[in-house]
Order: sequence, then structure tokens, then C-alpha cells
Amino acid sequence: MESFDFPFFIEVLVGGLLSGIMYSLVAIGFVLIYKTSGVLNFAQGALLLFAALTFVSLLERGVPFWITFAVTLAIMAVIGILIERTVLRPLVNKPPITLFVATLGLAYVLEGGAQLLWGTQVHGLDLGIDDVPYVVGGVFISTFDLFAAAVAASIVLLLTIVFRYTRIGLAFRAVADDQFAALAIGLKLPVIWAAVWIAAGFVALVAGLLWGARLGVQFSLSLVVLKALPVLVLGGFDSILGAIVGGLLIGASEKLAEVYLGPFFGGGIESWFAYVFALAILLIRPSGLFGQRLVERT
Amino acid sequence: MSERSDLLVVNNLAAVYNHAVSALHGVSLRVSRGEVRAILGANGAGKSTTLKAISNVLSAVRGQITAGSIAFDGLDVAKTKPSDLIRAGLVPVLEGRHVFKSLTVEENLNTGGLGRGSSRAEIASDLERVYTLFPSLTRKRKIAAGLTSGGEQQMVAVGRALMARPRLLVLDEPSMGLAPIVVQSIFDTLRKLNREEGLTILLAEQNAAIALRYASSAAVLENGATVLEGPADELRNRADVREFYLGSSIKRPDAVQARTPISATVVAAE
Amino acid sequence: MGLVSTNVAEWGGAKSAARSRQILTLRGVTLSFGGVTAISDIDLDVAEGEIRAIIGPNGAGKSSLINVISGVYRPDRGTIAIGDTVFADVPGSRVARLGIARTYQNIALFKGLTVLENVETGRAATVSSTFIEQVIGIGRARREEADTRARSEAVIDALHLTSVRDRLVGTLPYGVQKRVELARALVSEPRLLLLDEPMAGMTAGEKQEMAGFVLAARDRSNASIVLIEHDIGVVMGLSDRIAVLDYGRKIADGTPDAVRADQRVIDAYLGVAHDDDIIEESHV
Amino acid sequence: MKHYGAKTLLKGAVLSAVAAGSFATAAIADEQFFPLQSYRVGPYAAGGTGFFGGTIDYFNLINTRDGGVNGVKLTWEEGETQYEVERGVEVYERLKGRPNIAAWNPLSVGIAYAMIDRITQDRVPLITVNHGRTDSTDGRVFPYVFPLLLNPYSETSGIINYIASKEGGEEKLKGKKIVVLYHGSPYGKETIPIYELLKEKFGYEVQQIEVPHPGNEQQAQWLAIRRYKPDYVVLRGWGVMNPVAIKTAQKTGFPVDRIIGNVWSNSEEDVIPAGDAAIGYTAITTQASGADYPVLQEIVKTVYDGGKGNLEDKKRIGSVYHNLGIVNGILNVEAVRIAQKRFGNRTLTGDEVRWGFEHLQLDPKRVEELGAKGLFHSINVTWDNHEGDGLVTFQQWDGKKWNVVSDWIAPDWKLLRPIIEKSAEAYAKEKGIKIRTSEDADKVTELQGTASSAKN
Amino acid sequence: MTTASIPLPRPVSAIGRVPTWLLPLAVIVFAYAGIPLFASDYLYDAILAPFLALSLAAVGLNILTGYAGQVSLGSAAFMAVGAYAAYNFNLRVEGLPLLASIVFAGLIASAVGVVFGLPSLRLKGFYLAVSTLAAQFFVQWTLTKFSWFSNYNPSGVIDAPALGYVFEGPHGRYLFSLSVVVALTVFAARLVKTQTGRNFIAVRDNETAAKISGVPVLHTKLLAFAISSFIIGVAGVLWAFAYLRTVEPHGFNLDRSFQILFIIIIGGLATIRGAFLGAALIVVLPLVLSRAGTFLFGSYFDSGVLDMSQRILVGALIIVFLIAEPDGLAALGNRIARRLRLRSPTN
Repeated sequence: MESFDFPFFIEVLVGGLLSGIMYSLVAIGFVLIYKTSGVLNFAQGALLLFAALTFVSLLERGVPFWITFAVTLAIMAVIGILIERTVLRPLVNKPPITLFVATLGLAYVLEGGAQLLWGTQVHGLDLGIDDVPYVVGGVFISTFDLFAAAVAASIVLLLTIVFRYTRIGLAFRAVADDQFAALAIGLKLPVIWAAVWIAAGFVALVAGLLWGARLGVQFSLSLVVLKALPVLVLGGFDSILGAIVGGLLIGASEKLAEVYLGPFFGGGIESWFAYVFALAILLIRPSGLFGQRLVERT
Repeated sequence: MSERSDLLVVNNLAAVYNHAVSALHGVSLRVSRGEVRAILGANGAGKSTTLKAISNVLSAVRGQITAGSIAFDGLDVAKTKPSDLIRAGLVPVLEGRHVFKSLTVEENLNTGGLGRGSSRAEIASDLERVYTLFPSLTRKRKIAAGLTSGGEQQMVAVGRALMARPRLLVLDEPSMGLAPIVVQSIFDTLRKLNREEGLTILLAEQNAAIALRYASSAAVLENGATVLEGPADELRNRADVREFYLGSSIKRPDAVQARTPISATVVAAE
Repeated sequence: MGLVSTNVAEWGGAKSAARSRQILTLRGVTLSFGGVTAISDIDLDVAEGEIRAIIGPNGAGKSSLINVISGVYRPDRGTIAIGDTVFADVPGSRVARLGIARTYQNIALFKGLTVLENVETGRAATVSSTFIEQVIGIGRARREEADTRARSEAVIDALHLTSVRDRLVGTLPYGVQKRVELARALVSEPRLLLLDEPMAGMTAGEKQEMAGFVLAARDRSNASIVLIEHDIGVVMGLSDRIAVLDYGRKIADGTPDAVRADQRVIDAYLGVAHDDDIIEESHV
Repeated sequence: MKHYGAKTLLKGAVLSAVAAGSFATAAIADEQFFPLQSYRVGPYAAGGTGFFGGTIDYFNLINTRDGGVNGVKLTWEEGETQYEVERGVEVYERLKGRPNIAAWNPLSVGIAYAMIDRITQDRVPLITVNHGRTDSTDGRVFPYVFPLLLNPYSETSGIINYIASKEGGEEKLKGKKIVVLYHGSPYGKETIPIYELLKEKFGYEVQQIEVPHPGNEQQAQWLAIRRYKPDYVVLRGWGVMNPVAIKTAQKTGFPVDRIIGNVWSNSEEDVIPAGDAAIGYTAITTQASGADYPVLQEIVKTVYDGGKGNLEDKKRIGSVYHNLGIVNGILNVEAVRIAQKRFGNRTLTGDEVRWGFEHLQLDPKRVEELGAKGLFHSINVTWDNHEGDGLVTFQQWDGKKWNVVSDWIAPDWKLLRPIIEKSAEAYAKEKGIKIRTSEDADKVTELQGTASSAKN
Repeated sequence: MTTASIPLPRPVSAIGRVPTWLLPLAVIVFAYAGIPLFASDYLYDAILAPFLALSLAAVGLNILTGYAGQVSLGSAAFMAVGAYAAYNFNLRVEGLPLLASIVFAGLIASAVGVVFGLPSLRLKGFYLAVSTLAAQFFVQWTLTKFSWFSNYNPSGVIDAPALGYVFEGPHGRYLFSLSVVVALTVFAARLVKTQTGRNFIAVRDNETAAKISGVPVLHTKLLAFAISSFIIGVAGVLWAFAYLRTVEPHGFNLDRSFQILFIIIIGGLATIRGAFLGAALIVVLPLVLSRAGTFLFGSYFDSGVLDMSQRILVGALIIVFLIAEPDGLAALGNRIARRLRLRSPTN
């Protein structure tokens, strides 16, 4: 039995927390849609793939970085508006499971469309961030992950400000609270939904770029949703803060488990550990750590 | 009653839910400028459906107008988006209040201004007016609306509607589930708005006694169709109205939870 | 006084059985949600065969009280005795076996089932056969199914629901759904029946019919009934004793006449007798 | 034929009728049909497009340049599988009734497994180049399955031999630490026992670490690797797992030139997404990359310049998967050619082509004649050795292309053969298969058409 | 088969009352006697075999999700458990009849289902749905990780045993699948009409009211998981033994779970025939599309382009279908039947 290697523990922990942030980035896209329209949008992964593939394909055709970014964002906005028009609006008031299945269909369309448009080739994506690890007290910390964490933090900050202090934010929250009432008092639901999908598209683009830089831009990018789902279960489907905290918890616990518990099971437990961990927490708190409980008397 | 003074004209309206369940077939009524008009009827008579049709939110509860017309100040309601109706001055207060429970009282009121597209300055001054009308809300402005009492929630709902600067306020069962004294206070406020500011009001009430006391005229619905329309005094003294709508409510100081089967399923679905 | 209330009063008055046993005893029951107190320190007694009304403004805690008795909510403090068994919180899963049945303020029927099937579900607690026996349809399962069917049909007939027996409940008018709920409660032959606004939204005629069913239920099996109702006419006519709640506290408890005269009740709930003006006017 | 068309009228009637119509014409000419269960969509599309593109390009070359194999035209039809087993099976069931089928080439372990019983019954060869079931190397038990060039065990042995040569000899392996990072799938697990076995022989230490499918998150695994401080990491990856492994290695400070990729971690698609982190990464291969070989030049000249090239992106000509596809095409075509020597220059039955594969012996001289010198080394398939003892080489990524960094290396077949035989015999026992002799192998069904269509 | 099984209205037709069992019986008779008259190997092995296995899985999932209201995304995992359990029973217990292996496999799947159903006692909706993914990943990991399950096959792949008797060959395997599917479907159809079935729906429609009415809610939920997993487990056996005949754990992946969910949503929740209608659509549609695509455009585009277009089309059709008929094919059938009845003269 070797003695406990504390710096190594810290390294695993930090690595886990930073990975967790990457999960959070994907989870936030889910939260935005779920909060305002009650839809568990499984197509978020496909959106992410679409955004990253579009971005990298434009870049490879020699378009400058920021123009590419702007064009991709515009394309994502158009897709967001289209989704609102063709999927969400006709299915308003349908049971959640119907909407969920519709987003599975949507994922097919987006994945197929992305690859039809840009091909099935694997692309590398270089965001210009050298991933040479920092060494702090013998602990390796990835520069790229730090950068990703900073981006995630900025997005959360931005969203919080928008939700808290702007008119569209107030409208978002009203729609999230009571759709029918929001409609009746004259809020333009289609506009708000379209805005939310655009926001989700923006988050998908950012997440897609960061994940794309890590994995390469290819079909498997859409599978990162599977990393986000336990985060959502843990943090609550409707809480941005939950998505962040959930991501950190899942990331850290999953890495620690893989390193310290994995050997007892023969490794590879990461594939299900996050789900089981989230489940265990949920049994104590059935609507997630930050999920909205009904604020109501009697 | 001249055509010109009519702010709202509902003509022979028919509506169904889920493409099949008939809810209305032949509802007609008029609301003149400056009056308080009541729609009376038992549960399931079609009051709530009529009001939802008037605000053009029927489609959101899987309903659909199949015949007839609704005109608000010359506007074809069925062809006007709910948000445009609000901007034109037709503002509903929904059955069951539907306040935004997780938003504070003041945020709730602000959303009313958003719906109309008010400027910040307009919102600020409208807010003052609502607090003046409902002083008890002032203390609760930072509290989540879901945590306030039923009466306060009704005030929030009415206040939120007032933030949209309505010309016609449409209220669905404002007395529902409220203690008699709260009902009285809300109706007093409504009467004040009507008398002092000339606000036109259309309200559906199952509590016929209180409705007929505050309204100037009323329409009676039965089984999805208008069966009677006339001044409140007249209706109040008709034997059949008393038999059917005032009879059991004679000693009935409190309103009864009124839900049409359809809205009951809607509430359950939420 | 209106026609209905008078009739109801007559039926109610006919009942004068001596109250023998306590079927329900609440002591110091307190419940709060996230810091907001819904009911506070409530004592309540219900005797066998008694019709016990609870009135009060919306949000006063009436429904919360019913929910505590039927094990939907867990009280923070206090005890609930059902017969001789004392609970800190009533286990919802055992409520039916304890002989308690109830209806709901917002109809809680099973939309995907027919009227008959909804009523049959009221017998669920009595079923002891396994699903395999039921699928094969032998012995015990067959007897139980036949028994359930017979009793359900009987209640359906008694509540005049025969014509809608095979309809999905979701497609029925509100008043009829309320009756189906009552049927589902009655089919379990409860000794304590909790009715949460059973007549809400009904026309005068329907209320009269419903009141008849409630009384018949009591008289047939000597069940005790706890009733939440807003129609004061109905409440006064139907109940033996009335408890009045306001802001989660009990402010009065007694016979209908005593409660009606109680100043605190008038202030908190009934209000100034405006409505009587209309009645007086209209009577002239 | 007409009868068959009528039968399927109920489902997709038009299509099967058209298909039935095409049978009629197809049966007349001398043709050899290759059903291709390809995949150009889905997570592994990059491999599918390259591989099937290469095979089709080579077929096109043979048809255009030589007018077929001794006058027998090569035909093929693709059925998209998305690398999913049941779609592969559907394509099999759909195309198995076609006349003149030469061989199946699914390039998918899962699909191959699902087809073993079916092709054995239908008596058509199944080619699983560089992958598949290791024990199907034993032709005594698996008469119709051919894991050509390299089975997973040989591959493992080749990698260990390469590490030994880098260290300066087999004896230097003693005490060396090796980590095998494998994909959490049946494919990934296949070589676990063989690393343990070779450990006994060479005395190295080995730790085998699983990466859960799909492998887009490997922080924990690489931290564990860093703690273990191995001398080498063998990457047994697939798809997205490979670039992530290389990037995460960089992130945790593990030198990339100490990572050795296996045969499914050796393509451009595995390194390009990793960017500069992949410079210096080495991987095993059975075929060199690059377009300088005569056969590739001819493909470019004859096929691509004629507008019939299969790859959309011409930059991929000569890439690892494309070249593997070309080698696969060569092996299939040569098997047909060899079988024709015995059975005549005509359309062959599946079983006759099987005989051709069982005599697929291409020495370096013949390989050179085929214009593939240096592209792959040689192959020597016999009735009981269905792998053919292919040699391997190692290539290193320089950021732009792969460069060969070793000689052709031979795996330790002698060591592996008994294990393979044991496993195959166990399979034979489980399935009640009679172990074949060389006489059995020489008997060939000469009936026209396949077994199943004959049965109807 | 698909054309024949489009549902007619349940209670009445224009002529008069037709017993509700008549149509299903006719379909069964046709499946046994009619289909073999014209079916080809391709129809048996590539269409009917997956159709039957997935229909059965959908019947199972419909019990859980449609009737008892518990959403599960882990169906494929229970199929995998069934398949591997049957394989191991058959392999390791000498002389155990195949049918017994299948029943035991169902029971094992059932037990695993109950374990992964435990969260349903506390969780609802999407929280529960995502939790069932734990089953999906855990089962796949276990079957891959522990070689014992695949009898130490290095790749984790299992081979189907011979079915024996009359069940050899494409037609035999079809008869085998069909018989298993008919038996379990009849069971399921009976079940949902019993008190247990009513309890399922009661729990789905209003859990609190069900509990207070005396429905044993916890027991009922776990029972729903148990029965559903049993049926799905047996469907897994059919998938492995009668369809693919060799499977690996990866074959039971999340996509398969989604596919089964598609089937019940598109077929219609809480209808038995919806499972068959949905399966017919989901199994056959992609095949028809891909073959139509190859036929029409095969000479212009490569199979990848066609397949992606097909993917887009399938996704779009799912959405269009949900918009047009959110209650599923079964409801659509009812509506068409009702309209036909209205048109036909009544006197």
C-alpha cells in the first residue's frame, strides 16, 4: 500500500473540476431551453456539432476568425428561429415527452444536415491556445482548461446579468414561470422562444468550439450531451447555477472515482459513475440541488 | 345603445376544444364604453371559454373558434395576436390569477408593462398608480408573488393588467376562492377605476349576487350560448335568474371554485 | 332562505343519533411550507356519524387540514388519532385501509380510465390477488374482480352515473366528475369521508342532489364526514358542527347557529351582511 | 426470379422488382459481385469513406485498365450501415441473394461477428482485414472467415517487438513499464489476455486502463498514467478517443513519442484533430501511407483523371484508410485471380473464391508486380492460416504526414498459434462445428449462385 | 402485415358490433397462415425479425411508460440483460429447455429492472428518465467488463444457440418470434384490463389520489418496472437469438433505447396496437427511404449523402408526425375509422 500522494490528489481534483466546467457549458444550453419552454432539448448536442462544424469549415476555407465567428453565430440564430417556427410553435402545450421526442427528431435533422453540408471529415480546430500545462507546486494544471473555465464563468456572468437586470431577462423569467399567463399579458412568446434558442445556439457555439478544440470537430461531438445529462439531473434542469455546481461536482467526483475507485472495478467506471452519483444525490434531494421547488402556499 | 359606443362586440361565437369537444355555440354579447358588464352562468356554461376567445388565447389551451366573430374597437380579435390586443388596450386577468409565482410582486407588475411595451418611465409611473390602488402590495413588493395570500395574488393580477393601460379590462372569476371581504375590496377598486377613470370592464362571475351588484349590465350563458342579456337591475329581478343563479347563492358570501371541465384539465395538465 | 338550503336543513335535522365514539381527533396540528405557516396548532374532533364542516377564507388552511388527515402532508407538530390509533403523521399508503376516503378540491380523477374503472380503483386496497392470478382470471382474482365490479356498479347506480359508466372521465362535465370522485370514495365504504368542496361550481339543482348523496352516505353506513364547503347555506343546513379557520388558526367551533353569530367569524370571513341586502331587495 | 419479385411486393415492391430485373441481366455477363456494407455516415464515417473509397478505386482501376480480372468485370453495390450491426445484417439479407457474390468486406467487428454463421451457411468468404475475430485465423474451424494481414494478437506481438527493437533488444524489455489504454468496447478488450501472456515471456510490467466509450474524456486515465510513470503507452483506440488521448497526454505532460498507436489508431483522422500535440506520435500499420506507389499513381491517372474517383477530397488519396482500402482491393482481386487459375476465367462461386483466398500467396515480387512495393509487404494465406502472416511497420506523424520509421517487422506467430487454436477449438465445441482437414478445404461447391438462393 | 394491422375502431362498425378480440385474432391468423404464403428470406430476416423484437420491446416499454407513466431511456439495457441471461442459462445449465432459459432470462431482466426502477419511488419526469440512463451505461459496462457474461469471448460477443425443432431457418425463427410475441402481447393486453392495469393508470394519472384510494403506489411502480423489463428482456432474447444471432453489448446502445421510445410515442402511448404500428413505421420507414433513395438517386450521389438525407427525412417525419398526430398512429387509426363510420350510411 503506497502512502497517500496528496499533490496527486489535488491534481486529480483540479483536473476534475476543470473538466466539470466543460460539462457545465453544455448543460447551460439545456437549462436555457428547459427553463423557458419546459423542453428537454436533446438536440443541444447536435446544435453544438452543427455550430462547430460550420465554424471550422468556414475557417478552413480561409475566412478570418472573427468573421467566421459572426457568420456562424448568425447561422445559429437563423436555426434558432427556424426551430421555434417549425418545431416549438406547432407543438406548444404538448406533453413534455412529445417535445422531448421531437428534439430527438430535431437532432437527426441537425446531425444529418451538418454532415450533408460540411461532410463527415474529421477537422482539427486550433483556437490558438497552447495547452502546455502550468506546474503549480508539482501539480499540473491545463492552460486550455483554465481558459475554458474563464469562458464558462463569463457566460454565466453574462446570462445572470441578462436574466436579472434586463427587460428580455424579466420576460424570460416570466415565460419560464407561467407560459399561459405570459401569453395573456402580451409577452411575445415566439420572439422570446426564438431569443432563447438563439442564446442556446450561442452557448452551443462556444461549447462547440471549446469541445471541438479538445476532441477535434467530428460527429462524436454530439455525444457530449451524455456528459451534460447527469450534471442536469444533479443541478436541476432549470438552474444555471445548478449547472455550474453540478458540473464541478460531477467532474471532480467522476475523476476521483475513476482514479481511486476504478482500479477495484477494473476501470472504465466513468461511463456510469456520474449517473449513479447524481442518482444517489437525487434520492436525497428529488429535484436536484438547485431545481425549482414550487413556491406556493397551501 | 348605438353601435358606435360598443367597445366589444361578440357575435354568435362558437368554439371547440381538441377539434371535437364543443364548448360554445352561439355566444353573443356587447360591451359599451365605460360600462361594467358581467357574464353570468353556471360552471361549464362557457364563460371562461368566451373570455379566452376574447383575448385570443384559446389556441393555447387547444381550443379553436369555429364560427362567429369578435370585434374589439373595430379590430378582428381572431386575427390579432394576443400581444397586439394588449397594445390595443384589451387586457385580460386570467381565471385562477396566474401570477408569476417565482417573480416578486414588483417584477410581476413590471411584466404587465413589458407586455404593452411601456418605456421605463411609463412603467415607473404606472407602478406608483398600482401601489396607490392596492396599498397592501407596497409592503410585499420584494416578496415572491407565490408566497402572498390569494387576495394579494388577485391584486397582483389586476395590477399587472393595469400596468398595460387597458381600455377594456377582462376579468375571469375575480372572486374565485376569496373571502367575502377580500372580494368586496377588489370589486370596490374595480368600481373606482370604472367610475373615476372610465375604465370599461367585462367580468365573468359565477357569484351572480356580487356580479349583479357591481355590474351595470350582464349576459347570461347556459350550455355555451347566450340566453339573456340586459341591465343588471332587470336581471336581478327576474324570477328565473333568481331561481337559477341567485337561488343557492342567497346565503353565499363566498365564491365557489369555478372550473369548467376543460379548464380543469388544463390546470391538471400544468 | 333558498329552496335548497331549506331542504338540506330538513334532512340534516332528521339526524339526531347519539354521538358515541370519536373517529378522528387532532391535537395541536401544525404545518408549514418553507417557513410559511399553513395551519397552526389545530385541535379538531369528529364523532362517529357526524357531519363536520370546515369553513374559512381561501388560504385559511382548510385543504391543508384535509391533506394532513389523509396523509398527503406531514404535519410539523401535533398528533392525529384515527379511531384509537395515534399518528404523528398519517401514512398515506395506509389511509384507505384505515377506512378513510376523500375527494379533492381540484378534481383528482384518473383521466385515462372510464367512470367504472375510476370507481373500481376505489377498491384497490381490498385486492390481494397477484397480477398473474388476475391475468389468468382464476379463483381469488376472479372473485375479487366480480366483487369489485358489483360494488362499483351499485355505487354508480346510486349516484345516477349509470348512463356515463363507460365514458372516459376526462370527457365528462365538471359536476359529473365531482360525482364520480364521490363514487370512488364511497365504494371503499369508508368510516371517515373527507369532502373538499364537493359542490364547488355546481348549479343549485346539482348541489341539492349532491347534498342528498352525502347524507345518504352518512345514514347508510354511519360514516363520519368532514366537509369543506363555501356555500354557507349548504354548510349550515348539512352539518352538525362547524369549525372556522382563518390564517391557519381555528377561530370558532360549534353548532351552525353559534358559528353564524360569532363576531370573529363575521369579521374574518362572512363580512358585513351585504349579500343580505340583495336578498332582502329581491324578496320584496 | 419473377416469382421472387412478386413475393416481396408487399414491402417496397417497386424496388425489389427493379432489383429482380437487374438480376436477370446480371446473370448473363461474366461478373464478380462485391456487396459493400459501407459506412459514410456516423461516428466512424472517416474510416468508412477512406477504406471503401480505396477498395472501389482499385476495382475501378482493374475494370478500366484491365477490363476486369481476366475479362470478368467487377461489380459492387454499397449499402450504408452507419457501422451499426443490424443495418449491416439488413444489407446482408438484402444483397445475399444477388448472383456471383465474391466476398463480403464489412470493416466492422460487430457486423462481421453477426455474419459468421450466415456466410458459413451461404458459403461465401468474409474478409476482415486487420481486425475481426482473432481465432478465425484458424481456417480449420472458420472456413469462410479471413482476418487478412493482421489479427489483433499478431498486432500486439508486433507492437511489443517494435518496443523491444527501440529499446535495443528483447532482453531490454525486462522491467519496462507499459500502459495499454484501450477503448471500452469488445474491440478494445480483445487483446487484454495477450498483453498479459507476453508479459510472462518478456518480463515487462503492464497496466491496462480502460477508456469508456466514446472516449471524449480521459483526464483521469492520463493522471493515473502519469502516476504510474510508464515507459510506453500503447493506444488501442477508435474514433474520437485517439486525438483526445494525444491531447490529454500533452496536457498531463506525457511525451508523445512514447505513445504507440495500434492499427486503428494510425490514421490521419486520429492525429489531425490533435494538432501539434500529435507531432512525434508513432503507430503500427500494415500498409504505408502516401500516394507515391505505382498502383496509386495509376489510380490517380486512370480513375481520378477519368472522373471516376471515389474520394470527394482528393487530398485523402494515399491516406492510411484509403491505402488500406486499396490493399484490401488488391487482396480481393488477387484471390479471384488465383481461384480463376484453377476454376477457369469465368464468374466464380463464393466457395471458389474462398479457395482463392486460401491460396492467396503474394510474395514481395508479386507485390511489386502489382505496383504495391512498399505499400504492403507480402501475404501467405493457407487453408488453415487465414491471416496470412502479414508483416507490419511503424510510422511516425510529423505534423503533415506519416513517415515510416521501422523495417517490416514480423509478429511472433509461433507463440500465438496455439492460443488461437485453443480458442477456435473451444468455439467449435460450443457450436458443434466439425474441424476441417486440408482435404475438406480442397472440396469446392461449384454450383452457380449461392446456397440460400438455391434452397428456395 | 402492416397493412392488415391498421386498427379498426374498437367498439362498433357500421354493420354492428364487432367483438374487440376479432381484429387481433384475424391479425394473428394472418401472421401465422398468411405471411408464410408469400414471405421471402429477406422479409423474414431483415424486416419481420427486427419488427417483432422491437414491437415486443415497445409493448414492454408501453406498460411502463404508457400505462404506468414512468419514462425510461434504458430499454436497450434490459434487452441486453435478457439476451445475455438467456445465453448464459442456455450455456451453463445442462438440459435446460430453451423456453425455460428465456423465461429465466426475463426474470433476471425483471430483477435488474426493479433495481433500476427504485429511483422512481422518489423521482419523476425527466429526472427519472435521465436516471434510467444509469441502467443503460451500467449494464453495458458490466457486460463488457466481466468476460464471464460472454463466456470469455475476447470480444464480448455471444452467439445464439440453435432454436431447435421447427424453429430453424428464416421461417422457423419467424414462427418462434411470432409465438413469443403473441403470447406476451396477449398477456399484456389482459394485464392492462385487470386491477393491476387500472392501478398502473391510476399511478400515472394522479399518484396522490391513487395512493389515498388505496393503490399500493410503490409496489405498483416496481411491478410496472418488473413486468416491463421482463417483456423487454424477452424482446432482447428475440433480438439476439432470432434476429442478429450474434450480439455484442454495444448493440444495445442508447440509440436502441431511443428507437423503442420513438415507437411507443409514434405508435401511441398506452395502446398495445400502437407498439406494433410504431414498430412497423420505425423499422420499415428507413428501409423504404434508403432503398427508394438508392433507386432514385443512387447514380448521382454516394450512399453517405443518401443516408444523411434519409436521416434528415426521418427526423423531420418524426417531428411532422408529432405535430400532426401527437397521440400516435393508434389515435390516427381511430380517427380515420370514426370518419369512415360517419360517412357510411347508418340506416
